Amino acid sequence: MSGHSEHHGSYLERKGGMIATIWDWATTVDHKKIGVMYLFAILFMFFLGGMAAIAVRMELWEPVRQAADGSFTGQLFRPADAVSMSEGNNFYNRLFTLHGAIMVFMVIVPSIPASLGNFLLPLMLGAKDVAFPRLNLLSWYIYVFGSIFAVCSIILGGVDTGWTFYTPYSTTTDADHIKVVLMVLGAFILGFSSILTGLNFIVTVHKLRAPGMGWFDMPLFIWAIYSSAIIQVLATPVIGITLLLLVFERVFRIGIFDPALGGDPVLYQHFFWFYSHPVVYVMILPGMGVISDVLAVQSHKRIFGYRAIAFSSLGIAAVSFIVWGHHMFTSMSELASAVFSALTFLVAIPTAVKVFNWIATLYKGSITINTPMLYALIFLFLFSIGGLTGLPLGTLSTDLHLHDSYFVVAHFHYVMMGGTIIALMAGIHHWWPKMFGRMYNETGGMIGAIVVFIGFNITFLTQFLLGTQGMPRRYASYFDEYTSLHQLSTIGSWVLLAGFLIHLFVFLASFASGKKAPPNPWGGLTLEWVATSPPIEHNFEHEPLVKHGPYDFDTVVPPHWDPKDYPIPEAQAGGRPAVAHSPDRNA
Amino acid sequence: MAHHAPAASDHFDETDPHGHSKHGQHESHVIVGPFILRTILVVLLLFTALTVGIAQLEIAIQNWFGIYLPWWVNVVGAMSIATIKSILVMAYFMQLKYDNPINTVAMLFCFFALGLFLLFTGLDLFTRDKIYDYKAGPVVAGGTGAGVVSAGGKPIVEASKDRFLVKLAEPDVREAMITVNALRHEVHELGKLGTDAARQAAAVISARADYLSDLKTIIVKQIEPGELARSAKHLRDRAAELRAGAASPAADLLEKAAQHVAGVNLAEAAASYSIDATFATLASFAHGDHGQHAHSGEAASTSDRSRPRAGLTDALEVFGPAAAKPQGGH
Amino acid sequence: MSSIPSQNASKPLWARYTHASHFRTAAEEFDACKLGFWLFLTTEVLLFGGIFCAYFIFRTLYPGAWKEGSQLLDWRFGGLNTAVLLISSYTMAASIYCFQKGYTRRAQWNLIITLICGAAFLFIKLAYEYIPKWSVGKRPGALFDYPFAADPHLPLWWSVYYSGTAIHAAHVIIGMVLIARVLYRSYKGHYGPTHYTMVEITGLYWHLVDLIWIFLFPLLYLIH
Amino acid sequence: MTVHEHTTNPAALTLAEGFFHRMFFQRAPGTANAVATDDMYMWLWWFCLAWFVFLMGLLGFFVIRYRRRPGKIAQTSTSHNTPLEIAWTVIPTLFLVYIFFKGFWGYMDKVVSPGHAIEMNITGVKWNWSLQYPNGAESTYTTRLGAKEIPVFYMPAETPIRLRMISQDVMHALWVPDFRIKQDVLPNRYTTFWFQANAPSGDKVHPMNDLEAKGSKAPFIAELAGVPYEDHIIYCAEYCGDEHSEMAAVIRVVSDDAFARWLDVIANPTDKSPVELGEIVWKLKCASCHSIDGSRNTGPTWKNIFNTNRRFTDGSSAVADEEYIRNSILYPARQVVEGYPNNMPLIPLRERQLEGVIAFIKSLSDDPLVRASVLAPPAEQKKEEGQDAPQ
Repeated sequence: MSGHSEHHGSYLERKGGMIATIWDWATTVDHKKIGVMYLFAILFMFFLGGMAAIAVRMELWEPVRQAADGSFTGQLFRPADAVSMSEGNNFYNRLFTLHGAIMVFMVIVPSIPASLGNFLLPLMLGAKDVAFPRLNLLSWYIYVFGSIFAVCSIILGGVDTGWTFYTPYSTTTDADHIKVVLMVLGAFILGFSSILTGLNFIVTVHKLRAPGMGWFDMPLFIWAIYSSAIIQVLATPVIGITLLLLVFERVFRIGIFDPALGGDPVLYQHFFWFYSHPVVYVMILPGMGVISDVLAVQSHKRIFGYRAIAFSSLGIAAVSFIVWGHHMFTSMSELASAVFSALTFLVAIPTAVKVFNWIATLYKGSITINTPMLYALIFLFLFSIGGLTGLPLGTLSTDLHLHDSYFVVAHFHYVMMGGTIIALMAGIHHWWPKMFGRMYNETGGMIGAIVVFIGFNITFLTQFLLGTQGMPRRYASYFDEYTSLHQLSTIGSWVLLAGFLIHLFVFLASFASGKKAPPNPWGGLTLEWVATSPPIEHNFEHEPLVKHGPYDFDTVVPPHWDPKDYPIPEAQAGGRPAVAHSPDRNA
Repeated sequence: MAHHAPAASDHFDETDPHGHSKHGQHESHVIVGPFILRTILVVLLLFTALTVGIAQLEIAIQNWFGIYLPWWVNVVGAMSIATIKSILVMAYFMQLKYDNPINTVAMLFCFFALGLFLLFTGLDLFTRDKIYDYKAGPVVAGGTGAGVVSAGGKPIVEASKDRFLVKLAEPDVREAMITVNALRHEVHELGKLGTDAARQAAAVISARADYLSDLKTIIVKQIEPGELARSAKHLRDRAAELRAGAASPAADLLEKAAQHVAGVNLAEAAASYSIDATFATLASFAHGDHGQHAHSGEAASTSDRSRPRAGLTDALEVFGPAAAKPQGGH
Repeated sequence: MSSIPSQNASKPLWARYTHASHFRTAAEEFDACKLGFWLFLTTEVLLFGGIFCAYFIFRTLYPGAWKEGSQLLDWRFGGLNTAVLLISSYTMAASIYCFQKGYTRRAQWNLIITLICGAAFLFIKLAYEYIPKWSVGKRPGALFDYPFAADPHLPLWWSVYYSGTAIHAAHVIIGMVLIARVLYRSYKGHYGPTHYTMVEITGLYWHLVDLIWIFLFPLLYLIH
Repeated sequence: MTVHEHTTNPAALTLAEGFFHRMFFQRAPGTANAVATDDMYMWLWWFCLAWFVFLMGLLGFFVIRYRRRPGKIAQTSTSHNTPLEIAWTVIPTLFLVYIFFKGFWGYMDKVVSPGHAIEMNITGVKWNWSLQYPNGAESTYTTRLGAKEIPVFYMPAETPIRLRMISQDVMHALWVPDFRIKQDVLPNRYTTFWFQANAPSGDKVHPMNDLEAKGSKAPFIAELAGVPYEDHIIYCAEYCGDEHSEMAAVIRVVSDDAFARWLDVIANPTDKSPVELGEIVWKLKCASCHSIDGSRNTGPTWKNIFNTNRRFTDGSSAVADEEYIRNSILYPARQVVEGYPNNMPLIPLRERQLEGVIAFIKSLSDDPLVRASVLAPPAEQKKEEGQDAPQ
């Protein structure tokens, strides 16, 4: 191993002119650049999906019903030539499908692992790159390719199947095949991106940990990414075959899922949820990892119950494979429903353990309130609601009422958005200085976070009530009695949008005129804070040597910090290494 | 046994400058020798023969002794042999035995996940009848056919039978079948002559008969309008060739065959070769009348192992042996 | 990798190979590649898991159709294909052995035989199974048009048969492309006793194709 | 069957319970099982609320108490505490076991009907529900939802009813929010849905029909006049396409003996002309896709199509005569009219209903001769507005 790198510039340094720079980024195998490209692609897709969500909420502003004279009012996005109710509804149906498919396949599944994970995993492990850098670039291009498929389907008019593509509706709707097939193939291709990323991460964690880093010296973010990568590898191929069979079904009508040909539509649901339930944990586990790291660093406190959190990540990953049936309590056999309900409750245990540990971590800490920490606290608040409202959904007798209602919609938005997206926001702010070498405006960030928090709760708390009161999901029109709650929810969606626009502005301002970031602005102990901000091309000048745990705040002074400014507790300091190993400082 | 990396090192000593300094590279490499590989191949082939043998044996004892083994004997037997074979492939061909154990762990996790998938999916689908038995079975066996254009609202198997019966009733299909039967008769006559020319002529007619009687010609594509004329011309040409070679009896028969194909004397041919019986048999098979008693109610039951295909083959033999050829693929 | 010492220029490519710079040693790289590929193989197994699951469910629900369906297949072609794939698996493994020992020529011949076996498998599948069956109407789902079916669920059997074997055949084709690539690169001198990672990876893929067939064969042809 | 004996007297609820119950459910539960479900839900609500307040209180307290202050540093504390961690793993587990069993028992009550339940058949089709009573009669009553007529299913109170459900095309789900239960309706096999509705508690009384006011003979309506009733809405809860949100129906609970009397009458409907019958069939089964006023919908309009030339997607064409209409209903996928999707479900109609539909389509023709062929008989046979259920 030669051990030298040609130059020591930051990875963001431009290589020649515009064309050369674009070519450099397009062909890069640097995990940091790939991570950043993912981040921007995902944020763009988040914007698209978010716009669809805003449109969905606008559409639901009024309880559109066709009036007795055949005309109908209030349907905002009705095509100009639509003459019937069903054409107007069809537009709404394509809209929510668009929102769901984009948000699930193109935003939330890749969000944290592909962007933050790609950027941070080798840095945190003290490695130069992921195990297979070219494969990493390939998965990025597969992601782009799959997204293009899906976007093509949208341009051609969109699909109205819902993101779940339930048969036989998805195989019989929409007389020309191409749109559904394109969307399904897009999801199929995106699955490969997910598989390859997960596989890359597992191998990296196994093979490329820095010397001295045992399994229990890894940051909890790595544990979470590792657990979710296992799910990605084991569950995604099943959606692959499911979607492939769906395409066969659609094109050749092979009939495995089609009751008209002797197949079984509920079998499709099993196939689909065998992937799509575990993937919920692909979405949330990395978010939990981000929160573990942010909470510990921002409260300068050793995390409580490191091993419990690490093992609960693995536990959630394991249990996630045997609870998919709770999406089908209304279509399964009674015995299977009972078994799946019991297993579903199992998943609550490791999740609860994590929440308890996080709260215990704050105890006796020194808690900095800044944007990432605020987002972490918001995560705890929203995720707790999301988790607790899972109880009535997992309970069989109440689920029969709440299933496929707005209660479910609210529940999974609290988990997926209140969990994953909020954690992504926490992570972006936490590692923003590391990624781009610039600080952002803290006040602006905090205001944005608070607006998002308020908007989110207005939007989705109302939907719990809509659900229990009997409002089914995926309805283009509804009874008057739900109008006020729907309108409140729509107003909330605007507040939510405003919050994200504030963040957009803060980020742009940071690029334009942000202060230069120090290597370790928050005082973290993990290895990414050893590197410069932004890191150099091969991450570290010298291969780091790990001598302490990731959260030993009470015995170790964080790298790049002056020990004078950071006294460590007397009781623990005696005889222990007082300075983190930081090769570039020691060298 | 196959761990002879150090021995291998002196082979490439001169080509690898790091041969001694970087032994670490070869520690994880394992060389599995040809003897082991060949042994495994032979064992695998033997197991393949064994699994086929067991399946055939089971059918044989059913046919000869009327002994019906429970269904799981067949399944468990075949699957355990397949499992053993796959373990051998993974352990030796894929070198899992010598590899980093983490690879084995990955594979075990995968099989575990697959097991969960099958188990819990089955848990639902096989227990639908636990409370109300009518929840278990399909409403229309074979599917409702709703929305399937070709089925017109019928189960797809029923629709296919309907189409076949309609097709059987079509005049040109009927004509082709009569022709084929007549041709078979000519082949039989030619066989009696015993000359080389007759054998040659018989081969020509047989080939045409095979072509025309091919089930796919009847079932799948309509007989093209020019097809019979082309066949007749072909036969006439061959007859002319034979006549030039002065083999008139065979040439006469060829000429007669050509007439059959061209549609002359078809009514006579139909009468003499009991073609209506053939139609009746085929139609009854398409209707499933013959299948009925073989599958009466409980096709699933282990006590019912008679093979529906045997009866069908009988029916097609009336029609012509070539007709049975394409189906079953042998 | 970028800077090859000039004194090595006379040596074959495989002897000049150095591992990628983010790995510490070539052994680590080899190990990582293998682990990565085994993980990929798990995804392949689970991909076929969907087909196996459909088989398992429908066989249990409609045993009559499965029995009839398996009788419509000829075990002789299935068995022949099994043997062909097993032999190709052996030649693939033997080729790795030859590369390890430096018998490049023999290794290349083994790869060629493997390719031929793959092609033979596809030929038998296509010429003796797919085409004759398809043309008499033994087709999946709505395309089904075989009038002599006894069990109403027979089209489902053909759906499982065609989707399973077609996806498997697609894997055979991908495997053949990989082998051809390895063969081409071996003529360029890329593989030898100290570096044959790609051969081994390709071999693993090919064995997986074999592995899947080892299960598909009894499931489709023998179990009745 | 173990239906929990609950008292549903709202006065027995505390103020807070009443407030939250109303906030969550708005409408009172319509069956004893629904009462049990509400109890379960409210129990979970208090349980979750307690946990949430406890956790967030702790969180807020820690954030404020241990916020960063100049000169202050984090205090040392243990990295873990095994007894504590075991405790907070085991205690929630015990709660979860309890919740599971409570939910499971409630579920079994909701899905297993008593043996003596009356069985009725429900059919879901894009985008309509239809019901067949045990005596073979079909409910022909509708009510208005916007411009759409949705069916009204009369049901006896305090009698266990088991609905045997099947779909004609894609998956639907039957949800009666007032009964707090839903069940998927599948195309390939039967599912069940059972309930035992409470007696009508409100002061809503079945009105006299306006037909009766006109002095028309409508004995089947008269059977229900003045009878108290309670309406429960049926939704489709499994996404099924364009008019998913319009796929509703009403369960109208009336007293046991009023239902029995009414059922006897509708099993032997008085003679209707084919046109009238056709219009009923249209309202119940066809109106969601086919208009009768010439406007375009999911399917072609019926206005003035009789004896016109129809072009199909395969390029062929045919004249829309009796035979064509008949075949289009019996084999919907065979000939698909150009410009329309091939998604018409197979709607099982009896021979008389088929004739009715054909007659009704003829009556919509502009050609006076065609109209006359079905509307020829004297004036009392002419089309009437009498099929609407009273509002």
